[in-house]
Amino acid sequence: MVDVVRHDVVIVGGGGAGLRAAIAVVEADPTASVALVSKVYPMRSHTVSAEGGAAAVARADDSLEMHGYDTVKGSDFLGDQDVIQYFVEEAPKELSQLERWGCPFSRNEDGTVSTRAFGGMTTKRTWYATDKIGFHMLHALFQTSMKYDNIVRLDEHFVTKLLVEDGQCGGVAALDVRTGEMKAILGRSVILCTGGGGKVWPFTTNGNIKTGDGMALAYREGVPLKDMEFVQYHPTGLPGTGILITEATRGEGGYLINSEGERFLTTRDYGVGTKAELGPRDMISRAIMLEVRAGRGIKVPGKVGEYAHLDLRHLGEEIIDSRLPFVRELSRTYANVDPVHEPIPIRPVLHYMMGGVDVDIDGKANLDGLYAAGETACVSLNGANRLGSNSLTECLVFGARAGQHAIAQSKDTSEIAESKLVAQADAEGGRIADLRGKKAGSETISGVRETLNDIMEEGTGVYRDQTRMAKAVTDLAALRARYDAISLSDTSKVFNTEILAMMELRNLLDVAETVATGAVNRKESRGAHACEDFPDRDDENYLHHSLVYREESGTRFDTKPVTLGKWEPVLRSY
Amino acid sequence: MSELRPRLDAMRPSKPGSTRTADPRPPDQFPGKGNYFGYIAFGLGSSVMLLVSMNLLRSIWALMEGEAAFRALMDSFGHPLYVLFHTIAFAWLVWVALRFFSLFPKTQPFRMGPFQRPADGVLVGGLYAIFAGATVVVSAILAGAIF
Amino acid sequence: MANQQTKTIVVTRFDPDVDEVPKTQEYEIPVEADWKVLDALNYIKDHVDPTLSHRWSCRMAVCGSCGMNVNGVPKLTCKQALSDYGDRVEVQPLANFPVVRDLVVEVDGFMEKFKKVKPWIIEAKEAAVTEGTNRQSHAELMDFKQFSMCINCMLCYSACPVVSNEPDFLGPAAIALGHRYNQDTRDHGSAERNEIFRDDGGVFSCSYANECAEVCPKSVDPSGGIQQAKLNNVLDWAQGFVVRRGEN
Amino acid sequence: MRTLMLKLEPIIWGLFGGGMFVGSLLLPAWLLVVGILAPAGLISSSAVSYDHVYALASHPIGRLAFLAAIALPLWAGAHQLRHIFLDFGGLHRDGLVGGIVYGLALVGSLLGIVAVVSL
Ligand SMILES: Cc1cc2nc3c(=O)[nH]c(=O)nc-3n(C[C@H](O)[C@H](O)[C@H](O)COP(=O)(O)OP(=O)(O)OC[C@H]3O[C@@H](n4cnc5c(N)ncnc54)[C@H](O)[C@@H]3O)c2cc1C
Ligand code: SF4
Ligand code: F3S
Ligand code: FES
Repeated sequence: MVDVVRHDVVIVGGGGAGLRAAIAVVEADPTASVALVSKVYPMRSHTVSAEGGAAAVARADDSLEMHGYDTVKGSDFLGDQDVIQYFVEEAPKELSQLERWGCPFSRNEDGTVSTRAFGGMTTKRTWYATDKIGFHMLHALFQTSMKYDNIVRLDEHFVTKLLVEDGQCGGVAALDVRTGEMKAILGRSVILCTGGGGKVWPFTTNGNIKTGDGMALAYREGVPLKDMEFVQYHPTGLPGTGILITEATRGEGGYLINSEGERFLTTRDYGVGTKAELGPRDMISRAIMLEVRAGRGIKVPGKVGEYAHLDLRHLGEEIIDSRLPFVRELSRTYANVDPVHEPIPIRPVLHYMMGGVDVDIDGKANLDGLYAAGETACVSLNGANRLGSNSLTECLVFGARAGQHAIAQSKDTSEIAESKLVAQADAEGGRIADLRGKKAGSETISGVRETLNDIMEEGTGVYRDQTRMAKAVTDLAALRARYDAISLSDTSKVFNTEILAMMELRNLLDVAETVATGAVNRKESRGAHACEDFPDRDDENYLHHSLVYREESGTRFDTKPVTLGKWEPVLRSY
Repeated sequence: MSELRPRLDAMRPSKPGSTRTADPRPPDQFPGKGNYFGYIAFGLGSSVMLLVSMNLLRSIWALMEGEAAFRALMDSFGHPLYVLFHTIAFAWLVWVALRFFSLFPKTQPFRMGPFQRPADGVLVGGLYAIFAGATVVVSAILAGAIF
Repeated sequence: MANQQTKTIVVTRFDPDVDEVPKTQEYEIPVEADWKVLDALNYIKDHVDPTLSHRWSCRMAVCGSCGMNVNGVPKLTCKQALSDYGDRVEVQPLANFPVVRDLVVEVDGFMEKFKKVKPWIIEAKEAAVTEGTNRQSHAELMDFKQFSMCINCMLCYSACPVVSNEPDFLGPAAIALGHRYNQDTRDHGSAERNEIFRDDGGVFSCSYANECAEVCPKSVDPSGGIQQAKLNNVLDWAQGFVVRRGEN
Repeated sequence: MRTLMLKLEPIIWGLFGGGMFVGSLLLPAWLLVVGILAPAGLISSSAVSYDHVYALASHPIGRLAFLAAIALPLWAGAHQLRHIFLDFGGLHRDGLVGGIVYGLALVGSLLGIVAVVSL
């Protein structure tokens, strides 16, 4: 029989969203007990890698209205305006709270928090801590969470299944990585904060743990995923590794140049207008791809392909060291380039998933007892394209709100038959035990993963077209058969990472399927979804969210209206 | 160097972990390799300091007992073994001093009152200068050149 | 490939279900010029031996998962270039930690020490969020910024000779973290923390071996922080003679 | 013993720090003149004569300097010795080792005081 633990709220994920939610629960109800389940120690979560900053109105020359409109416009009018309104109002409070919890923000002369310019934002509203905001935010939250004894951490526990009975989610089944045993972690409500799934693609800024687990968990229980076709390519990743060079480099005044040494965003029309390097990410990524296509990419022999240059030399050593020290460290270590003296090679790499578990403004999913927040959720703040530095704030704002609502709701749910939930976890434990060292066919995990990456790079890249997207859908279906033919070799129970990789790969396949399905069903170009055969936005037919459901027979596609408000859709140009 | 093995409970959680673990190894290069060597030599250097101070105490004690005792002690310092010891001790202590100075700046707060901590190089340079100055002046005084 | 090179990676293996004590296993693999040590491990895991267990995630030297001893020295394997070594490279789990499996070490002991220093802002009085942010000058920020850069990779614990011999020693990263909060103008908990610092296994257990600073991949300089904390404790203690603690 | 040592750590560490400073600034000169140059006959023999050294040591500043040069390095040495013992696995006898080395430093310091006072 599996071990059973009981808490009021179960939070899956110890990144920015998960930690914020956990603190929100115990602050709303100091007697509540929270299980914080994470497949890695919370400070290893990928929030740690965020560099640039977090957005909230702070300056006198800024307003909530402006932040709101920038976000709406950035989303290509696919963001829900009620959500955006709430977001911009809460953002300054949440970041102030973070400051009070000790986050070492960079400061102005007068001791107030300093802000910097970011892509698609009309004024300086991105709060930063040199170029390591995610690291400082995560550590500040994690350390603050230690203050509360009723936040019970279950570190290195891998959630493999949501426990759902009678249409209500009552906990999760999690594999204790250390012992290889399954646990039933029961709670009146569950909040998924498992981050994005960048590992679906080959070149990504995302770390190894970003495998879209929460999305897949919800999807497999019949909860729809929303707007999955919208994935953000960050214009400036290092070729090869995909390691991110933050947008703050451009916020501080860096240039993008092509092989002819030309600042192409100012000399050619890519729709970013006078914003130049500070245009939104989708447009700049496309501009770089077009430069490369036009033969103005910088070529090197070997696997890296063509790229553009990010030039920071004119900023000088002092600015680089005081504002962008991590960028210098990363460029030196991973690209052998010192940005003080040489331009940094960069290419668009996959960065962020705008889509995710379909939730309402309270973070509630379409299944009783289930909530989601952070990158794994789609509360429709980001629409078709996220503005850089909005997502960390999103983790705080909606992490807190999901936490508050989850604990409030957990008081008036009906009791679910515990034995049924435990039985499910037990069955799940059996399934995993059978998987250990299972011999099936001649496939390997890495082989299937590489094919998956290739399919998605080809079908859902910066530029897409109907044929390639449709091919991705069929290829993915075929790949499932290969997944079933994977043979495993590790028979140990203790810290069996092969089993984890196997389950993560399944999640990646599920997520990929929803991305490709969403993509073929959107015959227009909007935000990050750039269809070459439908180059224009089509508000008449496609001003709606996409939903993808998993059903017995396969995937089912559906749509949902966008919540508009005071801003009517207009042509998006800068 | 009898007990090189570390205590086997290094970094053990208060409750034993849920699965059996292998015992921790001591730091792989301790004590002879890499920077550890300098650390150990520095530590032993202080013991040299301790011996030298005890000799200094003997000298003052002899001074207190009178001229004959003092002379006898000074004469014994002329023994080749003593000279060897004093030469080694001198070299060792100079090295200890230099290492001590280079490790000193970062032990100080970044700000002292309204002042910013000087750059490490400046502090270390200053300490070297004081060291050289003190050694020269004290030697000169002892040798009767000044006082 | 023309300039394809091979190296032998000697990896510590330990499976508690089978092995009494850790053993080593050698893998001869093709390597590329720009590889980090972690790339070699991942190559082994993906293409040679999927039973190898090691932790990693960000591969950009910021999550702190991938610390191991490489040729005897604690390193972040995702940051350490493989080309810095010869044809044989030995990868072991971090020293001074119990080994869970292969290259995976026990982290919970560290987490306990980490929590002991109360690594959160202790406010004199709780202020409402509506009061906005605190003010803090750049100079005040710099008083602790360096010590807030720790990624909890535990390399310093693997290097410190005191950690091996004093099980209660809080250790470099935890003390540097406590000192970080003591130095933060927003915090008012230094009296509480200094009491912990003066206790058994606190700051005075450190003998300034300085190896923690040598191996730290993020230039946190825990050893400097610890000595500063000692100094603060001496002052705090001396003050305690004059004014018995309580006010402040 | 160990509990007492823990209580006194701040003072001991202060003495240790002072000892490192005094030891590095004063002892090398003493070694150089008295231990090397004088026996080698490189300086005039009157320099380390009873009268000269007595004159130096009995001057108020001299008394203080000699006391510092005797007592503080003793504490520095004692402290480091104790830590070396700890580094090689001596936690279980830390109280004993500490008692001996610090006891030594204490006795030495007291004798030093007696010496400089009664000069
Ligand atoms: C390189 C990079 C730079 C970025 N820079 C910025 C920026 O400057 N500004 C900005 O606003 N945004 C930025 N972002 C985006 C932002 O960092 C992320 O969207 C955000 O951190 C996501 O946080 P999260 O809490 O949702 O997820 P994560 O931080 O990814 O946390 C996920 C958590 O879920 C856990 N988990 C996952 N699966 C499971 C499972 N199956 N079982 C148990 N636990 C599980 C993980 O262990 C982890 O704790 C950046 C992103 C990247 C990759
Ligand atoms: S102080 Fe440095 S070595 Fe130690 S855990 Fe922190 S980052 Fe790692
Ligand atoms: S290595 Fe250890 S002894 Fe102190 S200076 Fe660092 S903690
Ligand atoms: S993998 Fe994150 S620090 Fe190395």
